[in-house]
Amino acid sequence: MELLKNPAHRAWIVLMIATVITWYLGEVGAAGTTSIVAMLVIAFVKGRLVILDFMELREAPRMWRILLEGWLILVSSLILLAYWISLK
Amino acid sequence: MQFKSQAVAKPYFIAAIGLFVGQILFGLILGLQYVLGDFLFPAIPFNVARMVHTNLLIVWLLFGFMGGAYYMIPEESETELFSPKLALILFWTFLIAGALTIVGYLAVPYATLAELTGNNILETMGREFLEQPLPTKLGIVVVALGFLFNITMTVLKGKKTSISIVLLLGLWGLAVFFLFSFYNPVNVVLDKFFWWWTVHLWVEGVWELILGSFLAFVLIKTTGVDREVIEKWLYVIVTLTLITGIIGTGHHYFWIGTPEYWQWWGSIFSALEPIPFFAMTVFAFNMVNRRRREHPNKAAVLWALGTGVMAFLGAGVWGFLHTLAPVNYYTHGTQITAAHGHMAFYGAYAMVNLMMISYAMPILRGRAANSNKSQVLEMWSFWLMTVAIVFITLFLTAAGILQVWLQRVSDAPLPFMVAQDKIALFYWMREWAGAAFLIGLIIYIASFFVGGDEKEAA
Amino acid sequence: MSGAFTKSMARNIFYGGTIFFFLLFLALSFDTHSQLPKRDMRANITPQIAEGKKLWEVNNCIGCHTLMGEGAYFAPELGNVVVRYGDEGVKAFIQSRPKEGIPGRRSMPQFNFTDEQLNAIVAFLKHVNSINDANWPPNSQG
Amino acid sequence: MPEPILIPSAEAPPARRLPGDLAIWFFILAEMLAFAVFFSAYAFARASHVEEFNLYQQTLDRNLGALNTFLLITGSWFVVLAVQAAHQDKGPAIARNILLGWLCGGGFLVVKVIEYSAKFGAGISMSTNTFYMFYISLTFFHFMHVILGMVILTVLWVQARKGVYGSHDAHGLESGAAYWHMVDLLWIVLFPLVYVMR
Repeated sequence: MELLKNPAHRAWIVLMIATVITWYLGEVGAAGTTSIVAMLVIAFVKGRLVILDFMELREAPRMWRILLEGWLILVSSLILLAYWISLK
Repeated sequence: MQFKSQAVAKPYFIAAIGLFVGQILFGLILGLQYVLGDFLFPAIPFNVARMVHTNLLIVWLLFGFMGGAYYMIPEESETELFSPKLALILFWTFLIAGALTIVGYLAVPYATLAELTGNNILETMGREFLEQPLPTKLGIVVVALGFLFNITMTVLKGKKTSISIVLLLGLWGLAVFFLFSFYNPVNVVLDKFFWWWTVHLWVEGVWELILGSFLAFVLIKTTGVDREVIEKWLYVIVTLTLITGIIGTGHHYFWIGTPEYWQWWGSIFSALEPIPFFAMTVFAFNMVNRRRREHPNKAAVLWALGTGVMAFLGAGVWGFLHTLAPVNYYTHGTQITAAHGHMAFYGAYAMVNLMMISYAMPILRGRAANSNKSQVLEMWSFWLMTVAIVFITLFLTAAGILQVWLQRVSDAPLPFMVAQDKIALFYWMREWAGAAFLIGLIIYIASFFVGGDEKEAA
Repeated sequence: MSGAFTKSMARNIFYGGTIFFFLLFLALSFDTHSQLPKRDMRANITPQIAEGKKLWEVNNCIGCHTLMGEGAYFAPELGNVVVRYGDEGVKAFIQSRPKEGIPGRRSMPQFNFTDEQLNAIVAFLKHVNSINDANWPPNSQG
Repeated sequence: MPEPILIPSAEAPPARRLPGDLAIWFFILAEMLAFAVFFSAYAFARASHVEEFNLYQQTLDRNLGALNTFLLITGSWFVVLAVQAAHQDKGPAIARNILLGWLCGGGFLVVKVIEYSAKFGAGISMSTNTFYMFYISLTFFHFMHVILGMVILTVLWVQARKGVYGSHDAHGLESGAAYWHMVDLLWIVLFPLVYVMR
């Protein structure tokens, strides 16, 4: 598994699998709290991989890593909040 | 003064201050008319006084921009101005055209003025801020083109610094977007749509490039911070300005017949418009803190910091207060808008011009900076005018909130004039704050005549 | 904070970003223009309405009033004035302004309009009222 | 002051470094902020139009959306490989990978145009309803970013062909790559939000 030593390759494989899962959830018509949380978690994991392994911020100054990951957390939480309101 | 031709800036600055005084006097008349409705009626009805007030504002700011550019460009380009003579000819042309226009507003009824000046050939008059008769509008175009030619040629033959390039882009944009003032279709929605291409894309677009460029220039001169550092931050700030401000035009497209999606686009992008102003404030304070020299002109530095803070408060914070569509639905076209307009124009554009004048005038008069006594007086005027505008804004905001409450939100909405009578107290307080502003302005002018010979030219 | 920060990169982003957002603005404006005919009632514009708009302009009405919320804030909103007072009410109001104003009150000048001009102004104001402006103002008081 | 207790390492850890130019990161942050506000606006607008959003979301083509996710992720991956190739001075691989990334972007545009033509052909516009307003606004805003990203990739490709980038200097390449990854990142949030989540 020489290929998997490159973080970019690993990230690509995980991103692909994650996309299939999201697409599959859509195909089976998943709806409601569990599927919303699941999809947000998947999106969060994917976004984080892009930030750390594609943008190569893993070894960047902490401030920038926090800014970008913070963006991801902020956006996911706001979306979650809005969906939570809509379920009430 | 490094170049002889920079001297042409002087008459521009003097004219700017003179017209500024006129603007404030008419502002006080308007303020009084708000509470004593028949004051000067029918000799100077409100609409005429307002036209004079706003048009003088625009013209003195333009004089300031031109003067600033004539002062700055030779120094930046390290060469004499392409044609100082052209600059002087254009100065008198613009001043006389401006004066005639104001006389026209005051001397004859507006409809007669329109008739006399050929409004029937091309109908462009009678729209807010663009009330100028056709010959004046054409005159503005001619002056602007002559001015741009002069400035551009100077830059082309000399050094092309980032500061000059940003200034040139701002000035060319100013001229280009003014052309929309000649487009006045019968369809009132289209009319308003493109009217904003002049008005919004000026004050929330290209004028901010001029503002940023002036600020960067004065900061380089007074702080001694590396040009490279200041210029790259200038680029970052003007980028932020334009990426938020251009689509931000949408905040004017909520209720004038344009599609509803503008409520989202306009709200989202204009909500981001405070960011560049905030960046500008941080930038100004940062550069002053990192200064490598103590410039003798403390007053100019004060104006530079002041314009950052006040532009952020006036344009950024007060703009944001009513820019989101659900809020704007209730506040649109009330005193809230007036409050925002006063602080934003003063904070961003009046102050940046005063900053440039404060920096350049002593040098044009043969000294690095004014005497201590004169600077103290100037700083007093800074605080008096700035505090006065803060209070004008606060009183108008209070009036606006009450107006919105009584006339728009209430279960039994009151008629416009009934609501106005109920908030008259705030208009009185605004007028007193306006009087304080005038005192500040008088002190400002006085500072030019106080002991100026203590320091030698640098 | 590390990382290089060059002026040339900042400049390129300035140009690129500006062009990008201006193009986006043009695209939105283009879409707006395709939607406007459904909202601005341009098909109903008659020469009389055009005449009314001209009178509105050459008498600088916007120097005191607002129209769809834009203008001066010294006098009432007129985009919906025909709802408030009716056609005849608007005409009667304009005609009855005293030449010397009303003592102590905000006063509107007497413009000495002919009947034809008054009809044109009312036609224009009715046209403005018919424009789909997303339900603004919130109530008839403007 | 006492010496901080550190585990001594054989060599000093590499200094933390931000790839690319600081200016591009400011721009990226500004853009991401605009999208963050747009995403939240979508989510909160949906909260007051749940049925409308759920109904019209069904009319979107999830397959094309997922295909586009594949394309952008793969495009991003190629550009990462280009940056890695630059750091290892593998000249030809730089330009080749940029080109492959560019082609993925092109594929995205083609798929998107197919999707749009079906929607516009059905007479749907930004004024149809709130859901379509957001669908078109968000995806079109993103669409333009893909185009801008491809313009940047074009410049990078030309430069790479000239042999500008290598271990001595990958500054411009890294800056452009960071922007391209942002386009990818935004779509990763946009796709589930607009196409799938309900």
